[in-house]
Amino acid sequence: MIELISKLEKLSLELVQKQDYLYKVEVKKEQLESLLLSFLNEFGYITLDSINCRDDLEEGNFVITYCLLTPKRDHVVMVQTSIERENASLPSIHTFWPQAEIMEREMHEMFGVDFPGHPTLIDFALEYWDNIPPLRRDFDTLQYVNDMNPFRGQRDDALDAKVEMKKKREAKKAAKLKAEQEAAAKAELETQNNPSQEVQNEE
Amino acid sequence: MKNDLENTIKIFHGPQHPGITGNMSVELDLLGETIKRAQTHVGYLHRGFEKLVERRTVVQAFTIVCRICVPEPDPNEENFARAVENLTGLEISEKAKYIRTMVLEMQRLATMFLWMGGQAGSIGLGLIPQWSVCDRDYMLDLFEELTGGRVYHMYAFPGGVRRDLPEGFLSRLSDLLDYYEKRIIVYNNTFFDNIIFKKRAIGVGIVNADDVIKNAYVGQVMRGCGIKKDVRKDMPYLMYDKLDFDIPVQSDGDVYARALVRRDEMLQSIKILRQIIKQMPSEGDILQKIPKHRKFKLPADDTYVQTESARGAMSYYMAGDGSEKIRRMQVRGPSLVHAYTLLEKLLVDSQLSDVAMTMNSLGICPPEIER
Amino acid sequence: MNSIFLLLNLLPILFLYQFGGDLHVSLSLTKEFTLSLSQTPLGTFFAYLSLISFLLVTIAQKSKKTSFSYYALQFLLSIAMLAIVLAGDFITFFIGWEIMTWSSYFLISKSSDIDTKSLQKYILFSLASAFSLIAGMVIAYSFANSFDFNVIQNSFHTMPFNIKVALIVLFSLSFFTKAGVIGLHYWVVDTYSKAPDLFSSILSAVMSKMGIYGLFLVYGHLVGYAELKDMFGVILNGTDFGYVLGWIGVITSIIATFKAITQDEVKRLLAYSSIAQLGYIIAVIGMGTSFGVAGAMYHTLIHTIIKLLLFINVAAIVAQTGKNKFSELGGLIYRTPVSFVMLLIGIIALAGMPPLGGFASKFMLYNAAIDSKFALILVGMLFSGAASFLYCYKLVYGIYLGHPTSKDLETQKEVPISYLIPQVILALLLVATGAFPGAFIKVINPILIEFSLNTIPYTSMGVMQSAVGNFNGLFIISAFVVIFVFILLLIWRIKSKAKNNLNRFDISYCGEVPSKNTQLHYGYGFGTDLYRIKFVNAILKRSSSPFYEALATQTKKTAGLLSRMYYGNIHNTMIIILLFFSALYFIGVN
Amino acid sequence: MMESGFHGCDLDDSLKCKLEESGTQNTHSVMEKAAAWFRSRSIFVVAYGTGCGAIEMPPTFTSRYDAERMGVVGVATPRQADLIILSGYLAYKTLRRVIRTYEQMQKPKYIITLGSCPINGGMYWDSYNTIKKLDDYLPVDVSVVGCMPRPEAVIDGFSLLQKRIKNGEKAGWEKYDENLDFYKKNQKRVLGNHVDPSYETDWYNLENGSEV
Amino acid sequence: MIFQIILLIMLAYVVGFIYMGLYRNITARIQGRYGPTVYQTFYDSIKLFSKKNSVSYGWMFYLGPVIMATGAVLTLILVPVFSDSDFLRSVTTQGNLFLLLYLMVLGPLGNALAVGTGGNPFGVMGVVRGLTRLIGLELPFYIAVVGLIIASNSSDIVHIIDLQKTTGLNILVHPFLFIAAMISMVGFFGASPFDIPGAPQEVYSGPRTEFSGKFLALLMSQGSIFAFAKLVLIIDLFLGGADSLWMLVIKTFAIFITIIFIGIVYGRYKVEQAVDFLMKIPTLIGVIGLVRIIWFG
Repeated sequence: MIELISKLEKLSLELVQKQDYLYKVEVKKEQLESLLLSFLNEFGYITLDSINCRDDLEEGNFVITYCLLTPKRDHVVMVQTSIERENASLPSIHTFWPQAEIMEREMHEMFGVDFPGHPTLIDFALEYWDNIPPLRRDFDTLQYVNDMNPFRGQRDDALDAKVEMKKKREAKKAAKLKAEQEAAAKAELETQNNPSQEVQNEE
Repeated sequence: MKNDLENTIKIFHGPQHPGITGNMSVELDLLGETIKRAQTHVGYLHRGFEKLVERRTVVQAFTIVCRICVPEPDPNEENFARAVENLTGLEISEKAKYIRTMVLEMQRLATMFLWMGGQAGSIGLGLIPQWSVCDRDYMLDLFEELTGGRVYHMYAFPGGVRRDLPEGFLSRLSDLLDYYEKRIIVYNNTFFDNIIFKKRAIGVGIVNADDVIKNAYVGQVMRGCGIKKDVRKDMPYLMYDKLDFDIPVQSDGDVYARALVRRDEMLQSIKILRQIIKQMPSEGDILQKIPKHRKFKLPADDTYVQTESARGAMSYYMAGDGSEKIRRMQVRGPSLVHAYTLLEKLLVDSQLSDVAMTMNSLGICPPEIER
Repeated sequence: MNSIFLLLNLLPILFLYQFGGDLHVSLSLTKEFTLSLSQTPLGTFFAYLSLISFLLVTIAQKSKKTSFSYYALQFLLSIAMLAIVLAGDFITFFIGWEIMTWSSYFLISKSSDIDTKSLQKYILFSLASAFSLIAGMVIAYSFANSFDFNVIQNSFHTMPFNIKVALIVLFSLSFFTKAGVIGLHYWVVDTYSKAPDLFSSILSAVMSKMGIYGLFLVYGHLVGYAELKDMFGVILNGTDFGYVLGWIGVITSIIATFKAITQDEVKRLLAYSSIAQLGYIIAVIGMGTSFGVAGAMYHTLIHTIIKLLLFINVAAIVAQTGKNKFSELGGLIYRTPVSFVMLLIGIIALAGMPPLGGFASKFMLYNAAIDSKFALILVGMLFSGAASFLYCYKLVYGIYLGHPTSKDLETQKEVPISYLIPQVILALLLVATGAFPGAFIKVINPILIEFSLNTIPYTSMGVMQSAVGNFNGLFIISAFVVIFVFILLLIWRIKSKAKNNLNRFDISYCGEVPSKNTQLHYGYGFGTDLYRIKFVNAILKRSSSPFYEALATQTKKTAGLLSRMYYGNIHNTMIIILLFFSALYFIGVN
Repeated sequence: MMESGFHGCDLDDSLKCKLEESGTQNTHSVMEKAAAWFRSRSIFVVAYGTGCGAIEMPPTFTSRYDAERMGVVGVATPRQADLIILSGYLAYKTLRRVIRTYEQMQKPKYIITLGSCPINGGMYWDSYNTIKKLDDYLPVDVSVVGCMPRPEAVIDGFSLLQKRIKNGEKAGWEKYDENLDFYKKNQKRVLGNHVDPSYETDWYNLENGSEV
Repeated sequence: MIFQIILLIMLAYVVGFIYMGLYRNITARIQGRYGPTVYQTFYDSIKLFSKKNSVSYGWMFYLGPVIMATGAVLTLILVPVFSDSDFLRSVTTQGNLFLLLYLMVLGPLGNALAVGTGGNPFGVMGVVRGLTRLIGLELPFYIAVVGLIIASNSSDIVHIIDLQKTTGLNILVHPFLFIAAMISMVGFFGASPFDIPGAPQEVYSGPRTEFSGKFLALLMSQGSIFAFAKLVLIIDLFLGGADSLWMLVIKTFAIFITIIFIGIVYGRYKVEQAVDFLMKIPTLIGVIGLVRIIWFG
């Protein structure tokens, strides 16, 4: 691990330990491909476990995370980069890791990230999708759903949940109040009766 | 003059097909019954979990993450809970850890029984599914007792588990394990040693050990090739570093090797469960002190957690943004690479009869591919 | 033109019908050479068989544009065959044989897709066959001092044993080549598949039968089955000779059957099937029992009918669509329904299914094997029959069933009527032989007497009698029809409404929907699975072509001077060869 | 257990009325009654696990709960089947295949849905890729609620369906035939113009033609 | 005679369906569940007959199942059911064992035409699998039948039955042939490990993929009739036939239950493995029996 830190320092990159088995290094987009290649060829991180994408709408960029493993598989290194949201594009790494093909295909579909040189940027999970990519955060799923799928109408004897909850709460409150009152009354009664009891006891 | 490849016929293996695992399809180009090209199609189960999770708080999301993979929900719950714990810095008690480990191992056993049914059913051995699905049901009964749900448990809550163990649960679990040990001998005779299963499975779907490491194949695919790796040993979580168990491996890398690995893993799971029953602390909080109204605030940070599911390592990437909502949660199940990179490669030049068997032995679960 | 040659083809039939019976004509050229025709029951049977086949093929040729020379050659061929089967001596026989070879050679060369290699193959094997025949003739002459069949027959038993064997082997080789026994079948497939489509039917149905006629002539007539038995001894209930021949036939049949299944070209499949069916005949022809001869005769008849029917059918489809591969055809059933039904009848008979005539002949063959107790040979024959279901189904599926593989197949029309007429006649013949299997026994019995064998008991037209059980063809076919109609009516009456005009793409396809471009026709892949079966793979992997190609290269290498002939003009080569052997012949004679 | 009584359609009032009328008996003759009895005793289920509910299908059909004793048995292809179990939410991609499968089944045919999702969207009510009300697109005979419904509940659903078949109540496929326009309109609304195949039914072509 | 034939068909129909029901029931019991009633297959077939629709791809598709049923019924009436009575003797003597061998394949081939007309690639794959399997399946059966024919010097089944009264049952006299024939029979009944053509996990339903409603019902009915005919054929050939209804039921059931027990514990071979197996072990056993008959018999 120390080796890796020193190697990364030469590239003026910092390796941060996040958890026991989790390390993270942030890198600029331009450096990404060469860094991934050196992870693969020099540092021995030959397994690409996953490519994750996060949409930071507020900052206006996508955060892409490549999770890499050594053959020992005893820790994960996340290589993180951020790219512009507009016309997002990344170099395709499917030639180095065949499994990246499907991960990139998914990212293309879900976020609209383009991968020049990728052979099969076809449909992954969706079919005939013509809206903005669904996992972008500016895609409003509620709006879309309401447009496509109306809610089921109520039954005639259906009750409004809010009103019922309110009623229930009030009833509860009333019951509580009543119980309190009763308790108070009882207490009063008891206090009234107590003397007699005491009296009786005394007797 | 047309050549062999141009004269193939095209058929779909799924989604409406008895030989498919779940709701997915494989598009096959066949010459005779020899597959010349295979292409996986998913998306029949796509619900957009990652979008749904973004619109929910941690507690709301907790109820739906288990639905990401239907046959084995618990690794998902575990991953989710651990990711939230990592982000918020929650520490859970030892008893909760033991219970979670126990639930994970119980789930592993249940999934293995279901897999055994599927694997035997894929070669037309109708007896085994009838038995093994029934045997799995006894485990589901215990789950029901423990969590209230047969299939979806919603049990491993961030910060611990949702409920304490019922009285006498561990002894009932112990009884069931006795029963399972007896049953596994029966399955060994009828299924794993079945001459026809051997004939069909040996030498089919051979995975190259060199590809395994680079292409991130996990689980029994990896261990069937003789690579002794397991998240439970390599990056131990919960109580696994305190438990004594082996990682079973086989060297052939074919369907039969993977089946044997699974059988041995079942025995290992029973071994682990027995240790847990012995070591389970009687005292301890099952749920750590968590924020009021369970309003978890996730910091603007990200994390990556891995759990060994019954089919291989399952990873979650989770990021918060300082609010109650989850900024991003990405699921990377073992099936994604298996169903695409591996399956499309394995099926080429194999026969139509091998498709169902190969898919079953890879442990492909479509809902976790597309979420 | 067609009608002229139709009449011309009718003439020999009428002639035979009018003057036939006991025809004996001889024309003495010199003291030694006499050309003679002498009619035997065997010859009469083959004469009618070939002449009627020619007539039917000529009918089918009406709608196909055919040149005068083609017709003339075909007529010449028919006359040559007539000469062969009516020949009373080897000279006439050989002349007929040569005319047959050459006229068929020129007919094959008229095909558009013939290549020189196939032509060379054909003529070389034909010539080899002829040389072997000549050698046999010469040896026989040197002992009998005559070419006359009867003289040779009478003097045969006086010959030394090794000469007898040599004669039998030489003649057998010659006729095996014509019939296409495995190992000598190298020319058959290419020639059958590349010859003009209608002429393939003649090649398969009639010309290969000349080989069978030759075998009958030698085994039954010249040598005699009794002599064969004396010469080679007895195994089980049959002769050693028959046992060897039986295995040759069965192996031929099994290998050719499996080869047929894996073919993509329709006519190649039929060619292999032809070899396989002739294998059956050869398997029983040497048994020397009445059932052996009867089975061989019966199968000769049925195979001629079937192969004429199938080849004419295929020729019509090829002419109509211009396609001749299973991977390019398909889905024609509702476009050409009559052709489909005809082919269906053909393959039912080819598979040997009751209630058509195919079963009757198969039954005879099996009886022959049972009669001689050749159990394993019988099992082999049955096994080959079971495997032949696959190519029968491939034939009908690849052309008529399944999905059309291209757009123009969807708009095809029914084939011209002139193709259908002979097919209908032949199909009716198949039905008739199925219903009245016993009728043919009457034709066979005179031949059996000619071979001095026991006759087969004849009870009635409908019943096929044999030593180990009999079957009533008339009963079977009528029971079949009655039950069929009964069940059909029952189903018809059930009110479950059948949607008849369902779209061809409306199939259960796992929830997906096939598009017009989705390839769904299984024609090409059909039978490729057989390669994975070890036993079948061992058969299919082997081929005789490497042997013959190696032989050819060796010949080219060693015979430096002679090899030039193979490269040069084929006709010159042939003339040289012919001259060379005629010279040899005259040397031999003198 | 919940019978399908909802037909809340926001689209066409005239169609809505027709839908609500259905549900009456329509067997009269003895033969039909006998046929209905046999139909109820033998139900072939097409093998199609459309959603998570499929995980409870193996227990239902295997030895612990054994649906075969009621005559319910699985078959491979829609042609042979009487019943399709839609086990859970339906993604649009699946809905296309389910409609296709349903149309390939032979009448009489029935639909059982499992779980809450086909009724109102369930947990995935705000998912962009699943439908909410299945009965807008296909006629549902019996809905079994729960997430997942237990095998006992599924078997209860079978027995309810058997009862309804035996009584000769008007089944979903008859509604589908009568209100084809309604269903096709809804299908077209969510699936767009990509409803395969064009040769099976002419609605799409007709409407496309009129739109252009 | 017509009356007798109809009686026989009805008997075969009922017994066949009850056997098929028993097959499912016994299988279920072994699998540890209650299973359907014995009449379940009967219910299924009536239900399918009463379907309101059934698809058809044209007349050949319509005729295919009819040809198949015809083949089954024709097989049935040509197999002597009772050994001593005159029941249908006059009919069964019209055929012989060779005819039956071919008639048994006639039906499936007729149906294959219908499958091809439907054009479903799964169906055609199923047919090709079936025909390929047939190559292997027929071989041991042929050997057994040929052995019996040669041993009893007749291809007449009635004669073979009668002969067993003097020489003893063929199962004892020719045990090798019986084993070979029995292994084939497992395949003819579509039991594992030879249930390759209709393997649902592989070819979707095989030849039956497109059949629905009354066509499927007809196929099921003929299947049960055919199953009965095959059972009767086996007991005729090897168990000396049956002289009463009870003997018929007992003997056929004995064969039937053997087939069930073999089928239930095995998975499914691939087609090439099945043919390889059938060409090795059962064929070898059969050849031993055959050689025994020819050379030492």
